[in-house]
Amino acid sequence: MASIEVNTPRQSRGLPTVRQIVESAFPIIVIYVVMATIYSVVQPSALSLYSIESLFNNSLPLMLAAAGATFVILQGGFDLSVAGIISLANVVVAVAPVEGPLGAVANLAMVIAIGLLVGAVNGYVVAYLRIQAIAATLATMIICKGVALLILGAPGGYVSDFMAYELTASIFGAVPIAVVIAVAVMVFWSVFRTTNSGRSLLAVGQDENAAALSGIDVARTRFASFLWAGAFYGAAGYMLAAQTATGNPNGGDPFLLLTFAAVALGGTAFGGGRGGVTASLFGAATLMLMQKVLFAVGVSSFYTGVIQGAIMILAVLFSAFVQAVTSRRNSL
Amino acid sequence: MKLTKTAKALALAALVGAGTQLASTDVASAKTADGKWLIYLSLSYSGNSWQSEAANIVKALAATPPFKDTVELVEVISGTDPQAQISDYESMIAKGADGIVSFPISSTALNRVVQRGCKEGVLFFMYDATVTEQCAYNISYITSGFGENTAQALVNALDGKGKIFLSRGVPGNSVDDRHTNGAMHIFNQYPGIDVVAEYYSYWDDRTTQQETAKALAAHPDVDGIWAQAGEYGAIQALLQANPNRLVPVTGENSNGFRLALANPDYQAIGLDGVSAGSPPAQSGFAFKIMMEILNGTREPLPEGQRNIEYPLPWVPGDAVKLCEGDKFENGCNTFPEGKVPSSFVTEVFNPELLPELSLASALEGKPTEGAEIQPLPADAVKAAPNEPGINCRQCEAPENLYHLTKVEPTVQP
Amino acid sequence: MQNEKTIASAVAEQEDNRATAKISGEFVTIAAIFGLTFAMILASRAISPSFGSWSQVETILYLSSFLVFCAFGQGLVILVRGLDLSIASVITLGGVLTASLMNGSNEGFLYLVPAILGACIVVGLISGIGVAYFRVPPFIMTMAVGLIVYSLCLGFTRGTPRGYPAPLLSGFMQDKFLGVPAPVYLLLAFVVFGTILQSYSVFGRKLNAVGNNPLAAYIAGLPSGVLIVSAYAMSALCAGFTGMMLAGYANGATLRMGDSYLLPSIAAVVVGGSSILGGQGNFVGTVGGALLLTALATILTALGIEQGWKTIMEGGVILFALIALREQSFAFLREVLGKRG
Amino acid sequence: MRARVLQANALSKRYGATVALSDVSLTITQGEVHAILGENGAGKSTLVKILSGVVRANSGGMSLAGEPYNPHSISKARAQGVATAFQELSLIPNLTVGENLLLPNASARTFWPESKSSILRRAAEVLREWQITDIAPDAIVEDLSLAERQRIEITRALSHASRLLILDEPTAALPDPGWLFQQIRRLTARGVAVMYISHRLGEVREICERATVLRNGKTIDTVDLSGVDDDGIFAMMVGRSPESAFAEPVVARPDADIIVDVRNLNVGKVRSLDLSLKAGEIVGLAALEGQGQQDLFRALGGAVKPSDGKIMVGGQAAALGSPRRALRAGSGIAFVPEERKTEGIFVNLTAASNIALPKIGRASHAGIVYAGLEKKVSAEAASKVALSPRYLGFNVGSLSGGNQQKVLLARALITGAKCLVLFDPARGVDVGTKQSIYAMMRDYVAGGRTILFYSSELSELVHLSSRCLVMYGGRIVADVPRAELTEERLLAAAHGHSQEMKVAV
Repeated sequence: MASIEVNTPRQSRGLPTVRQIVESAFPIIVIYVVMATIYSVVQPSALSLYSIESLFNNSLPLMLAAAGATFVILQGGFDLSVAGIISLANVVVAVAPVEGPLGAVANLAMVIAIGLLVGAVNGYVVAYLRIQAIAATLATMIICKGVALLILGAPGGYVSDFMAYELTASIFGAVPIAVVIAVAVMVFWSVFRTTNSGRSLLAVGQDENAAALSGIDVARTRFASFLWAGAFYGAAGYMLAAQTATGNPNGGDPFLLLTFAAVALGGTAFGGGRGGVTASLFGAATLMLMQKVLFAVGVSSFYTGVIQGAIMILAVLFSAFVQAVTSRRNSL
Repeated sequence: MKLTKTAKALALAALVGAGTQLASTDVASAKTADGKWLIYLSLSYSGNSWQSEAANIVKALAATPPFKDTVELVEVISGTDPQAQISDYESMIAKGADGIVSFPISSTALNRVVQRGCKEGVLFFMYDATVTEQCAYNISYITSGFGENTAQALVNALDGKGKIFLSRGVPGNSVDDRHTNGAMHIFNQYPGIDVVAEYYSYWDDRTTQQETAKALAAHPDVDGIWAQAGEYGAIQALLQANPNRLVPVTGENSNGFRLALANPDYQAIGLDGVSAGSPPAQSGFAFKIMMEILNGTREPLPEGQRNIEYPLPWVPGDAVKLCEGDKFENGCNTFPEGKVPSSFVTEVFNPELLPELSLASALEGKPTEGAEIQPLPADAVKAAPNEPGINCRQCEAPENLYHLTKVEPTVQP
Repeated sequence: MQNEKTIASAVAEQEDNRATAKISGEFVTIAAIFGLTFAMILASRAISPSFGSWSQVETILYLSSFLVFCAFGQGLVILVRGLDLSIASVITLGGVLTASLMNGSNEGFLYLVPAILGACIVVGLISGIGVAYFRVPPFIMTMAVGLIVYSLCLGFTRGTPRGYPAPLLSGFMQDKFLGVPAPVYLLLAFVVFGTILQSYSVFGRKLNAVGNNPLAAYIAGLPSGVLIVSAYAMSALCAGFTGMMLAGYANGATLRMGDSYLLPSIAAVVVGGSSILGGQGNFVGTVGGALLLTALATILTALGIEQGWKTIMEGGVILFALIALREQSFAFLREVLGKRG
Repeated sequence: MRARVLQANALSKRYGATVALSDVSLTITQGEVHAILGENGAGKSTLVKILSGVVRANSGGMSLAGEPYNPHSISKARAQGVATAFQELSLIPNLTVGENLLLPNASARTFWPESKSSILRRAAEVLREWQITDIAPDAIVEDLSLAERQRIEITRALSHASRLLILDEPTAALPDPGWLFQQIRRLTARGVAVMYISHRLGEVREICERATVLRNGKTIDTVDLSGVDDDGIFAMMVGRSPESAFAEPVVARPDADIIVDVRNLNVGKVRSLDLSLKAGEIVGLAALEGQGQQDLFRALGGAVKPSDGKIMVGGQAAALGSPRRALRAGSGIAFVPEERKTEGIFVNLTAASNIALPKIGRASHAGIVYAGLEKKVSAEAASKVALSPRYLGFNVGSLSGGNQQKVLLARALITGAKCLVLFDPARGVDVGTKQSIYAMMRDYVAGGRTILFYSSELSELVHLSSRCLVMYGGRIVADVPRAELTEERLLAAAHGHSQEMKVAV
């Protein structure tokens, strides 16, 4: 007989295993908390409800975009269309605002439909025609930007008052809606990852071949990941419109690299298989918080970029360090 | 700094000890603890001559007495992401800024935070680019008719007919949109004018050169180029394609362009045109108005009337005059080659509004030796017309929006 | 016995076909890119009578040379399973240093060129070391390094790049030789050099191996780390060279001169048939991709339609090219070729 | 005559210009265990892929229990009762055993996911049904040994196979097929048919009744195994009669130089290990799965850093931090790892480039590699492993597994190292290739060099080794000289028993 490594079924409930902690968003949460602490010490007014509200309102579009991109990156793909879809969703909301709470829902439905449509094109081209994702989504990004320019030639338009004011406010005057949305996305992810679709997503990213031989429909899983991504990008464009109260045909451009930086900061591996949406949300929040911290500590001139770049590298090294330390303990 | 050491210690103690709500006590009230105004200079994109000159002018003024002792100026560069500038505005408001003089990245996205800042008593002075939020002051040349005036000048130079290129700015940008609309308003009146290519040059010399080269591949027989900033690149592309032929070019205020306009060799092979467009001096003007309001020597304008027009510089080829010294003196408006880079935007001075400045101010942000801040002339402030999407939101543009101010049509359609 | 012999030779023949089919597949893809580019240039005659002319081809070759230079480096990094997002900043660095250090004089040209390119290589070394030895994902590492380099350029120039490249350099960019712009000859030389380096040199062979299977390369005793670092260094060198050429072309530097090359450099590599996952690629294909993108941009510039539609067409043509150039689209063709052979 | 379960008629499959399968027909009846025999590249894998729904045949038809059978996907095949345990294991490393067993629908509900405990309960039932007691359903697959993973792979197929079970090299990583055979018998008792693919004729004879032999993508014949001897089968598979697989073993002269000397090595599971390899000997290593043999081989090859110990190569102390250093240490150690695909070959390079890589300098002038020169450089090494020169210009990815292995060995030879460290060099390759590999090994040590090799096949160790070491629990527990080498002796030692113990297989 073979050697017996696992003699008794391990206890799976109770405390999370070291592996679970490492694979979770733990390192990036630590980084986030450290930065938040520094920030609130240097600038105590950061703890006021208004500051928190504005910080999260400002961060939410990037957080949603990063959440969406995570779905694609987890299965081993890449999606540049994020910039195009956000711009497109942003201008659509600003050109066709519908008043009232129901109007806000109608607008949301519109942008999510747009995101799904573009996502479906991406998914079809990448999963079924087997075009390299980075190139295919570059093309769809360019097309989306063109459509956005046709819809709105220059920044302008306006969004409904409900979106502009209610969606950026706080519930019961205590919890910013942006935070509620972010938490809802985390809850959604924690459920989704245990569904068959969620497992398939991670499995395809881990080992495409093995997943296929296990009976997982790889192409459909890929396709679905682009749909999820598109929907989240649409929502990101929607929240961008709510926050800025206008449309901008170039509104999505800054999101292109920042989204992937956020995902990478969260520790999700490019190439797939490891990581998660929660980590990406914190990655995005960290990037936006960094802007605040840099301002607060007075690094704000020509050399801001030096510090930003250094922090990004250090954050990734820190995550790797945590992983190395904990996995060493794990193997003993 | 607004927040003194004691305040910080207190804040820390409150944070650590009680860990409870610390109301934002440090809102804008008056001057900073050491008796200075806390002014932020907020840039979005930095990295071309125009932006750094505009910033340097403000820095030079802030270092000129008496501002030297009454102003604490902090420069913040946010980058091209509106979210970052929003975040930085928020931080400035939280730090208790008295005023923010800024180049806004977006005419619309910043409105909300600007509005909030106004409520906290912060003065917002936007230069060159504008915001549509009515509580902010917009000091800009945009409404002064760059597009239509240069277009008419080009039409005049072409005698009302010919193939032209439009070298535009950034797609989806409201300033580019305004300039182009003005220009097209003129071009459309002349059936003889044929816009054969239209491309975006991102207000950058090198991009203009490449894009113009591409357009020239299709239309080597072009008769004229209407350009926004980056115009010097268009001339280089023309020379590259054919060193023996130039065509009329209108553009903005780079020193290289003005030197080219005055170059007899170039004139001989067909160059003609006018240099107009965005002057970096707007930033200094904005800063001085803001300081006068803060110091109480000038009445704040009522909301809705805070759009101030900066006069459009206008230098046709025959009006180019080289400066001997480091200032615009005796009507000169261009620096000799070698003194400044060709991309240097010459409109950094204004003898009436900004007599304090010299070349060192624009290039390095240094105050001029012996200069003191002079009060603005009484008639300095000229209201700008409403332009929806530029400096107001739901408003009507005047009917004569595109009327010509600098040039008369010499040919009829 | 007779029967067995036929089987054996049949097997041999099958396998021979397999190998030749593979080669012809790559060849067909590359030929198709050039064919598509050529067809597009011919078709553009409908837009303007000056199109389809030699002078248009000249312009496309001239303008594409910048993209070809930096796409070569990008291709090497992609070959070793990386991605270089710092090239925009390094192009700027090369341009800014060229303008400010040469300062419009030919003096010291011969040592300034290596010094400037050396500075760019240092940037690449840093990226490469971060990726190869500290295991920072290439995406983050190169993006962060790009941010840092850009920021340093900004600080170094205080926002205003000064100076001019040496007249030798700007003169070269203006020169014509036998009626053809001198940089076109440089482009041709570079393509030959790049192809040899990537596909036929010892260095290229080792890079291919590392990109193909990093673990196997390690086990086989290749210095993977050194090779990966050198790919990033080459990329930075190429980007710096691009910046230098651009400064010569524009007779000066701007701080955003590299921005418009980042995504196209990746697109050129991928459209050219290389795998973004590394280990497979051919520089001639990349050159085809760069020419395709430049020709497309040239044609769109001259097209009198709204910018929105132009943008949509740009994306549409890229998507079409990707779908048309994928291997499966040639399956039929190859089958025919295979049967004949 | 029992009822037919699977009937395949004239199946053909082409990949581009390559014909992988042409005109293959076979019939499998209820409750039968049917072997598929053939060399590498004979078309077995393609047949498996067609039957399990991974690829579809270009022509030909299949029927399953009388119904037309033409699955588009693994799931469709499973739905019709056909399940496969693949040779390249198809488990997702970072999921639990339970989740893997139940994939693709680990959660039984569509909208709201099933709780983890409920999934584990269902998985535990599956494990219990197929008599796996030593693997916990919530263990993560990547923590399992290769043998354990193989059993999970097989269990998953068992649980889905209601008509036909396909086992592709199921014992490649299983040291003991006892459990597997027991499960196969339980399954066939229910009338399920089993298709069994293995290189190990002994096993095939034990469990199978009939065998279909494939050669060059064609069916040669279906035979009753009791009616043919091994030589007959070999002749059908290879198309010629066999030579003796094992020639006279080599033994080192007692006064031969010591090439590699290892003292007090600690690495991974290896505990204070001493080892010396002399010129002219082939040293075998026997061990059960997971006794530290991987760690030992990887340390010698430089792929992992030892935590402690001293290694002398060719009389010089060597710090083997990396494979590069191992190759350069003293007279050099060349390592051929077990994972051919992930650690060995470069699929996009030609065979010649793969082989010549360590000596690429010799195939180039002034930094430029010449294809002709490269072929010339690699040809000598290729001939030593009997790799046909025809293949040198082919991309390695398009070669069969056996030829890929030859390429790898040729690359190790070309380094000029005086010591080869081979981990299971003949695993999963066909008889012809095995012979070439054995011949190469003998030839190699005859030139005053040395080989350390591990094998999962005891017969290989017995016939090839000059002496054989046995590892257990990270230590070498026996050094069996040539004269005493028997499979029983090795097996006993490998279990940590003294040599008198009887071991039931």
